[in-house]
Amino acid sequence: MATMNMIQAINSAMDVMLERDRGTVVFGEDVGYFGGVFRCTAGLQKKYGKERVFDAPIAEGGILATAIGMGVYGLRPVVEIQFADYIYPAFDQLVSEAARLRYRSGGEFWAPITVRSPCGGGIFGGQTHSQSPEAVFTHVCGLKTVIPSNPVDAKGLLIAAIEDDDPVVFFEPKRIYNGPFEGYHDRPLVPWSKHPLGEVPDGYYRIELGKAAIVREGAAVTVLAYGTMVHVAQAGAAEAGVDAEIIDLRTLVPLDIDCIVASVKKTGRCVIVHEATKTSGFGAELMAQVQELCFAHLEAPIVRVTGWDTPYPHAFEWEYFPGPDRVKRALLKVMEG
Amino acid sequence: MATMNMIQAINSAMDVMLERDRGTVVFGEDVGYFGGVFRCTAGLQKKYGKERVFDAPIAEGGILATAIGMGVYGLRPVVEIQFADYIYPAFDQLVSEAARLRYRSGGEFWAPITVRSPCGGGIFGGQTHSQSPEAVFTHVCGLKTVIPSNPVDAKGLLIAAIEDDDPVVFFEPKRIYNGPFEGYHDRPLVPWSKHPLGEVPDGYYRIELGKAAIVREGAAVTVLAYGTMVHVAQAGAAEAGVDAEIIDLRTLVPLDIDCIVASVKKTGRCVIVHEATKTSGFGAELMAQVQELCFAHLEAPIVRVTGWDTPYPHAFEWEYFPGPDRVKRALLKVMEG
Amino acid sequence: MSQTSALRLHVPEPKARPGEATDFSGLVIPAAGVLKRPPIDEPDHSMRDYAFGMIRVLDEAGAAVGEWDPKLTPEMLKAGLRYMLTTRTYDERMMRVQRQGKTSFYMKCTGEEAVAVAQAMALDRGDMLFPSYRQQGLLIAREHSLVDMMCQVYNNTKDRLKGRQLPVMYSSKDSGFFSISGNLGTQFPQAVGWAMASAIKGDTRIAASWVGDGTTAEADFHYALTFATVYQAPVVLNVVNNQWAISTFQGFAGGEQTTFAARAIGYGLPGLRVDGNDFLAVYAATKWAADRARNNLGPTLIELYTYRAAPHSTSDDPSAYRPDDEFKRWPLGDPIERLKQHMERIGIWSEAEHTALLAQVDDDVRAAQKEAEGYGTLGVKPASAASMFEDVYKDVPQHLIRQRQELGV
Amino acid sequence: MSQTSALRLHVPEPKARPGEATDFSGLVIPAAGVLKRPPIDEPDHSMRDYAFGMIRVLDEAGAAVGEWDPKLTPEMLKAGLRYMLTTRTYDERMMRVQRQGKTSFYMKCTGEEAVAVAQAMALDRGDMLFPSYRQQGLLIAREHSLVDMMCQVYNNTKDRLKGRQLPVMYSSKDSGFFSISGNLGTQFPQAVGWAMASAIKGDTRIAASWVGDGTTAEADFHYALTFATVYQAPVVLNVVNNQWAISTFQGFAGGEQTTFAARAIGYGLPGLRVDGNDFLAVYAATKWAADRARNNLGPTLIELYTYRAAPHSTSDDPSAYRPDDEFKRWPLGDPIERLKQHMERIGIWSEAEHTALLAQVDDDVRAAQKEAEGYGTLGVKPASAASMFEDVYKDVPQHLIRQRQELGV
Ligand SMILES: Cc1ncc(C[n+]2csc(CCOP(=O)(O)OP(=O)(O)O)c2C)c(N)n1
Ligand SMILES: Cc1ncc(C[n+]2csc(CCOP(=O)(O)OP(=O)(O)O)c2C)c(N)n1
Ligand SMILES: [Mg+2]
Ligand SMILES: [Mg+2]
Repeated sequence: MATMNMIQAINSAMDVMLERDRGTVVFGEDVGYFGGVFRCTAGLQKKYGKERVFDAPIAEGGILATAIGMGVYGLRPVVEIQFADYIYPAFDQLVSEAARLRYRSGGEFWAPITVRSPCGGGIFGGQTHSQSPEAVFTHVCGLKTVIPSNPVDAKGLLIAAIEDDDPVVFFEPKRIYNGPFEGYHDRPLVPWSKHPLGEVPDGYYRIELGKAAIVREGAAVTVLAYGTMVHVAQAGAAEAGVDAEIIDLRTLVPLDIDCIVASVKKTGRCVIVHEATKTSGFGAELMAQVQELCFAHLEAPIVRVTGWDTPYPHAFEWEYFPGPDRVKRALLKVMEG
Repeated sequence: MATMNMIQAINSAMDVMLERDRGTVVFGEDVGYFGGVFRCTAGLQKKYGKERVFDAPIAEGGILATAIGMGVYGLRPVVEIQFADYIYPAFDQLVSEAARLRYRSGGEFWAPITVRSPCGGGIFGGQTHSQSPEAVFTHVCGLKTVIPSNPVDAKGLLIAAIEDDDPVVFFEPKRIYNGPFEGYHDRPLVPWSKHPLGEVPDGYYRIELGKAAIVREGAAVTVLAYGTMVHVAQAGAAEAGVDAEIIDLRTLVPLDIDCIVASVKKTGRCVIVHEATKTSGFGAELMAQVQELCFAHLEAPIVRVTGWDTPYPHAFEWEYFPGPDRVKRALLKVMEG
Repeated sequence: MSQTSALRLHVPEPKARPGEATDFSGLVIPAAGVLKRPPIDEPDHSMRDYAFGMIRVLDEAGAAVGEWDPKLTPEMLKAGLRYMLTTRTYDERMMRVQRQGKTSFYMKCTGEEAVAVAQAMALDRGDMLFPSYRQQGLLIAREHSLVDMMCQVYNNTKDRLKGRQLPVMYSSKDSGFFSISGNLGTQFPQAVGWAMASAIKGDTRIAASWVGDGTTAEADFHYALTFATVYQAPVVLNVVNNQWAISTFQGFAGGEQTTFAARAIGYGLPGLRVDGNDFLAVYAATKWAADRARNNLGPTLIELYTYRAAPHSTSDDPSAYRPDDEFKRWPLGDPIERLKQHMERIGIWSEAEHTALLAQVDDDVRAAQKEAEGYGTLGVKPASAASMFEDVYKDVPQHLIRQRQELGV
Repeated sequence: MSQTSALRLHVPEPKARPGEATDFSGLVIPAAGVLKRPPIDEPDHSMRDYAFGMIRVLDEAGAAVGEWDPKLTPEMLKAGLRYMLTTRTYDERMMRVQRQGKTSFYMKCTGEEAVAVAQAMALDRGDMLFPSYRQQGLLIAREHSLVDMMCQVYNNTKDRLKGRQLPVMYSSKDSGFFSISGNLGTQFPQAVGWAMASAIKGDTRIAASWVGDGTTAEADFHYALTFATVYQAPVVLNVVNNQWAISTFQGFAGGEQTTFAARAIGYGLPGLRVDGNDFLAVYAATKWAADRARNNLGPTLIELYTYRAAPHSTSDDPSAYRPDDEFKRWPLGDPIERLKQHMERIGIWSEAEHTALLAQVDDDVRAAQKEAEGYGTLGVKPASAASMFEDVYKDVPQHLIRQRQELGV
């Protein structure tokens, strides 16, 4: 057991898998010698050699394509897309190829790749270093989408993703790399070393994909969140003084719908929180499924708290970010309704 | 007034705009000399010259990028992506560039481009000539997304799209190019010439983006559909013998939410139909908005009828296609609930 | 020097349109045998001329001339001829069954048979092939079962792809033939990744991939060449320049200004331009590139200069955009005729043997068809509709189980 | 030839890592003045050598030699020097204000000033520029207001981009400077489209665009070259090879195997490799390419060979991946020093004048900073938060009005 922040936990997951499985390879822009712009791969090239951990040309589509080829060969490539905002050049290879290969080949070929990418705002990254594009991947059958909210999960989920025989998109909310961020940008950041979920086992362990975690039990209202918003939701619930049951989805596809349904049937109310833009965000799908499966139990309309349907403006970062105050207001509204 | 199928109506819209506005240019793969694999641009090169209507390299990303540059210059490019399945290589230019240019330049630069692309299945196209990717575009702020369901709308909406100063993605359900398809693949196709909406004005007219059309008034349940599914919904409602109010959305973003809300408040029930895969499809957003705005009026859970969360398999096309029988069953279920 | 006139857009134009007679006189076809065959470790920068010349072995009289003559055994020549004939016969038959409504779609490679057949023969059986949809000859030269290929075309009960793919989108792990994508070009950089993996593992197998002239404009072409050169991947990258991409001639991919083999120069790779209708030249160039890759000397780009004699697909009518007889007047002729002429000239083949072979190939294809149709044609489903929900993921997730139940299968 | 050993992956390695001394002896730097200056209508195929040589005008002693000497007037040389010095001074000051917390981010172009400044001067004022984030010199050479640039960096009340963009992502329609994207390379084919539009309209204006060495690996680079060659677009496409892309050296973009100018050959374009720290060579090559484009003779690719002396950005620490003193040992020197040396040599400049200019430039930048800071630094918002919902679309749609109301602004 060691104290790790999310960067270290993610690094440790790759370290463990590079050690356990000769087929694991890690590559991407600046991930080799330098160890990644967020340092997630620091030290790995030195430890495992530059044939297994290496830098790549600045071509996200080429990174994905070659990863697919390596996956077909039998390796387990773990690639980094430097920012989620830059995953779009790789979209075709992900959607048309990685996601469809097993299906179209009748099960003969597949690409067990893991695509890691830092997502989300709150670091003054402006409109091209702050995006949360997870929803579009959840629309693509054949892909799995994972977003951890803390170091323990990050490591266990990343190991499970690397071992998974399907392509997994693994988004890392960069705002919580160093500590759980509750949305109070004017307060000092508490590091993960001061948080119980910063206690991370050293060796191998997995957290199964497709399983949500109830981070706070409650009876009054169900809050669905993932990534940074898990922490913001907790702060918002505290501010509202509402006995919220807060669910960290962890995996968006496949979704742990049973956990969600059980909770909403218990509470009768639901708030969904994400940082991504609202229209056709993953909140829409969550809302749809909840109303499909819990209609008779709902006592108030479900409410979404999301990023606005605009790019993420540099100077208005905190007006854009869906912080605890907005969560609080949503909770109070749902409790009234 | 002339009788036109959708191909002719779309052709006519471009013809009208090429005539009216010297800035209109049309290009894409096979659209020049040959007139497009679906013949939507037939005759236009001959009429307007190959500097304004021309073939393009097979590079969807390059087509979009050059169209943006032309738009910045002051032209109004109308580009064709041969199949919606092949729009992904252009995704980055659409999402990161076309959609954000006006915003990031403080309103100084913009790209008034129209991206036409045939979408949807039902023509034995297999998994790479049948996709309906509209949902991912609706998640991208800065883009408008349009899907017509008949020749009159197709022409009027396309003219409005070309004249629009924002980038518009214009999907053409190829299954209804020649006639309204109600989903009975074993019955002969009725051509547009036998349908009132096949009567199309010859010259210039526009149908405003963002306005839905009520194609059938009804009191029992609201059906939200677009493209091919407008016809399938009508057939399904007839089969169910339910007094459905059927709304053809026509534009997904911006959405005519007022029209939807008024209808659902009246009927108290709602079925959403689309051909795209279910999870995070546009049906999720529709369902979310309806439950947000009509919660107290809903008498039964909203039901989605959609494509399955699988690729579109060639031999199982009709098991995949959400046909009138599935709509019927959804309607009956909603009426019960 | 200042502005002299208004700018104008250049829009490429092919040599001829329907009703016109293509003038091929401007086409420079270098004589056979003139290019030297460099050692496989020749540095790319001393090979730039190969991108602009043309490797040709068979001369007009059918003689094999020059250093690139691969000196194949009679057995290999006969096998090559047989595979090419089988490919052409197979194509004709499948085109016909599509016209009969027994399947929805088909694509021929007529006139381009030497490309896939000679290349398959020049590669090792363990090498991995990442083809486009027009290299059915690879499967045939690897003696993949015709019946199995047909079952895919028919989407019938024995279709190993479970009816999911459009006809001709074959896939066979056994035959080292990667699943064909409907999306152009995506396989090109995947092949590079596969080759990189082989190198990472210290294996000996190499990869090969094919795109058309039109497809070179896609991003994936650039990714493939970039990653191939950066990591010196053991891969043979082929551009089949058959002059057309549906209705657009190769000028719309840049072919008006230079050759496709020249692209290699920009990445520091050898680029070989090869007479794609010359079986011996195709074999020799491919073998050279494969040996180079196999010896850790890096990737090669090969442009195979040929002509798409067939329509693009059964959905296409070329008479709308090019002269009908252009193929017949194509200066590089027919690859089958040219190999036959050569074999006759060196005395290992006769008209009688050819007639017999044709008959035998025809029988083989007919027999295969008969067997395949015994397993059904399009509409006779390959599996239950439940299979539609399989293989999206390795294990069927809960939401797909629910959807399957909703469909009631 | 058969397999001799196991395959292995080649992974590029720069000449030196931290703590080592870079050995530049392998770097071939051709002498200044040796290349001829071809007429602007020279066909690309007779210009292939320009992709492998290097256009250089200034020799080691500061003399302008050879046919490429653009013979600029003393006024132009002085203006060039002033713009370069302004750029460097501006960069240093903005870097410092970032360190002071007055903004979030900054990127310098130190060591590369000749590229943007000479190129802006060689182009016409009406030509449209599609830059990357490291061509601030274009704006400065077009005499765009320093205050306006700084207001963008500060995201203050006068920021014309309304606080939406990361610092340095300038945009100015007035200065013919296209909005910088955070996404690498996207502007390259957009510039080609703009140039095509100019040709479609029969206008006289051309476009120019810039990408870094690392960015050449992106799809957009390939799209740009393909569309440029196919339509012979009037555009000047520039690769600023400053040897580094954040922590990866240019070998990871293919620079180990050949030059970036060589890419042009594969598309049938002239590719000019230019000493990017030689103001006169950069000017001359750009003028040649611009004249060519303006006369309907098509596009040109220029590789500007230089060195990124600065860290990638304020978020970067290069000492973690390259020797700290590499820039000082860079064989092509400092573009400012080299132009100064030349001007002194031809007798139009003196140390005293230089000192005075430096002081004046420093005053200008300080004055601009003072004024700009008067409009606020990061945190002093450029507009009300309501502006966040504007310009997503031309007109604010209903759903954004509702969201604005929800935010309560
Ligand atoms: C990404 C993508 N864009 C467009 C298409 C449609 N399409 C199918 S084949 C084809 C032409 C390809 O031409 P070429 O690469 O020369 O290959 P050939 O057909 O000549 O063998 C096009 C445009 C596609 N399948 N995929
Ligand atoms: C599409 C995309 N991928 C990755 C990045 C992250 N990134 C920003 S700058 C940079 C390096 C670019 O290097 P180069 O093109 O050589 O330009 P230079 O910084 O040297 O001027 C990278 C990888 C990005 N901005 N956009
Ligand atoms: Mg072709
Ligand atoms: Mg660089």
